[in-house]
Amino acid sequence: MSEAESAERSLFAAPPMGEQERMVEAMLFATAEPMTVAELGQRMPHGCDPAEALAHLRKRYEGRGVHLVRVGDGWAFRTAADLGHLLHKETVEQKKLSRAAIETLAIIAYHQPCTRAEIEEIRGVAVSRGTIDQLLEMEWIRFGRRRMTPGRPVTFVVTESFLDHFGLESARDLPGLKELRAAGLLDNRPLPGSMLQPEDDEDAEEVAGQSELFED
Amino acid sequence: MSEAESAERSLFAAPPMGEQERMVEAMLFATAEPMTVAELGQRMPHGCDPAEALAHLRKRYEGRGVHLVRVGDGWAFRTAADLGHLLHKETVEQKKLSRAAIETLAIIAYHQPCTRAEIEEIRGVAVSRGTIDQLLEMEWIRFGRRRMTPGRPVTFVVTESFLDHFGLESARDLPGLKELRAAGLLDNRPLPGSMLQPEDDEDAEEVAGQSELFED
Amino acid sequence: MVDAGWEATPAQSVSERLAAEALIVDVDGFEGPLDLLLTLSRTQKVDLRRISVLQLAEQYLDFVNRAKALRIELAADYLVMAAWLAYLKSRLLLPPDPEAEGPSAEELAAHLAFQLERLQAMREAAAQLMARDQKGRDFFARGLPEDVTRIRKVVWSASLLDLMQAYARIRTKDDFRPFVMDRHHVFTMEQALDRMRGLIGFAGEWTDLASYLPDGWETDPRRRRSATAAHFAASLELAKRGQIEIRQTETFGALLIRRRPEA
Repeated sequence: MSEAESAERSLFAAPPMGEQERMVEAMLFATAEPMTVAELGQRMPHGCDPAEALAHLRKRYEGRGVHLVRVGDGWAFRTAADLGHLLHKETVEQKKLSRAAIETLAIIAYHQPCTRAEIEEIRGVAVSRGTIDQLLEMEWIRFGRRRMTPGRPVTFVVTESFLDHFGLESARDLPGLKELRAAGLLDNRPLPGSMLQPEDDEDAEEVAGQSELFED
Repeated sequence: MSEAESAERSLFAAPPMGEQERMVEAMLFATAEPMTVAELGQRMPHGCDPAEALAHLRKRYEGRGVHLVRVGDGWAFRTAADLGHLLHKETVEQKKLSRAAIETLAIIAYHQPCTRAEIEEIRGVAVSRGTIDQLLEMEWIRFGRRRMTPGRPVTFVVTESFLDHFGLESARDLPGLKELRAAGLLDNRPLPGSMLQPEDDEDAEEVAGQSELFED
Repeated sequence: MVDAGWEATPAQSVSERLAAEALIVDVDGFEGPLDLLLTLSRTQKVDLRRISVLQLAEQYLDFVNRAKALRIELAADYLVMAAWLAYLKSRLLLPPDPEAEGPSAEELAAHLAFQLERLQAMREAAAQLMARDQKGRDFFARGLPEDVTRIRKVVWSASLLDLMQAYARIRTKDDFRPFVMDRHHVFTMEQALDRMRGLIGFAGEWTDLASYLPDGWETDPRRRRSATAAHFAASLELAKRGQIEIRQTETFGALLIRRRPEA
């Protein structure tokens, strides 16, 4: 096909797959944030198939220094993990997360959507001020739907940046998730008779005052 | 060369050229500035040949969506010139929303549908026209139904793009005052004794401006 | 799950005693009673599913007693847990009461074991999560991103935190407003006196004081209270001046007033 012919064709049909692959490659290379198939499609000429282009591209980058990875609904290029040692100089010092914050994050990730009262029930201690705050600020968690129980408590879920940070394709890929579920450890099992800990948010708030003493 | 032989060799010699290429690829991908051959070499294991790795890599990216190009003394990945139109490159200026705007937005989000008079009552100061206009222009708020009260005032509600920007599924999922307090988001409130301290500049400026004479 | 056949505390070795003392000194290092229980459970060296809750309750109560002896102040929720474990222990040791309602001691013990296992599982999950390759440490995003977002000259930025803090600031501003009496719902005696002076001329018959309340002040309880008090005080004043008579037939009954015939 001559150049003139191909130019003419492109007026009517979608560009060839090789071209589409180049386009997706250019767009994903240019951005640090993951892009969804729909976002890619919006920028491409009519009739393109970004999903297929992604599949080709992913294959092309297998085993290379950068990989095409899936992050939630989006796609992004990331350097191969085995080359991290070459790149440490780029690291921006990360704020150190407290043990309470790490546990809270894990509980939200594995139990999401998850209320504050549920986090407190699992950890057996009130969530200290600043813990949820810090995770929200890092954009690792966000508000989910309110729970349709008395008090309609807010829930928390993990974000796409959380998945991106930990190299997870989706929350279903959390390590050990299946085993935990099979062992019944992700069930919401209330205390029989509920004499130990109040369940609803309001009471939890009252507890917050004192048990903060134990954090950090 | 058998596998054992190559493993043995790698203890003493530089990694194979394919590996070196991966290293250069990852480094140039992750760096914000172009890197010189010397800089690449410093991070690579002893005995590597970054110039040769660059040459191979450059060839590999020929005709692709991104190219390996020379920038001054260094090397960097750049989008192929013919695909620039996909990226809409334009300098984007990030500005922080003014305090008046964010407060108005917060009131609309929490009280929607909400009239201008209601916003003013809650804020305790008049809302300047520019503030509402700005939020409308950003497409974070839009007009809701007219209120069926005398004067049939227009109401404001938040938009889908507002929810999108703030990562919310619905405005109902915003935490209530009590929950904000429990999450430690109210800790920067002023102490009763600090009434005389000037509020922050932005607001003071605006009060000086004009309509905010109505403060009680 | 509950080892009912568990016997009296075995004599502790010196090293175990030292370890127990170290635990107590480290009380600030625990993130609440459940964390402490989890730590204590490790001394049993069994799978959490087969842990002896009775033995654990003993260990915990022993811990609390030692802390008391060492005059270490334990926070309230440690003591709440101690009280609950003491209750659970007595329930586990006594033969079950067939009359008793609610969950059995075994169910309560099983739930505690579940809580410990779940906390342990979450800790392990958190550790696994943090051990993963992380962005910015093990793998990296494009270092020189070009803008692929929509064309817009100015992008206004505001985070959810900004939004919520702004709202919180507005809503708590009132808490710190200098104290001013809210006069909106207050009817003064002077106002009532003025009103009644004008109206009393028409009150030849006994009339309920409540019927004197001005329009708009009879329904809202706050306003009604204020207006009633003002009108009552005003009618006492008028009675003192000999202009009206007041009558009440029973305690808390209606207050009736009329113009003094000779006035």
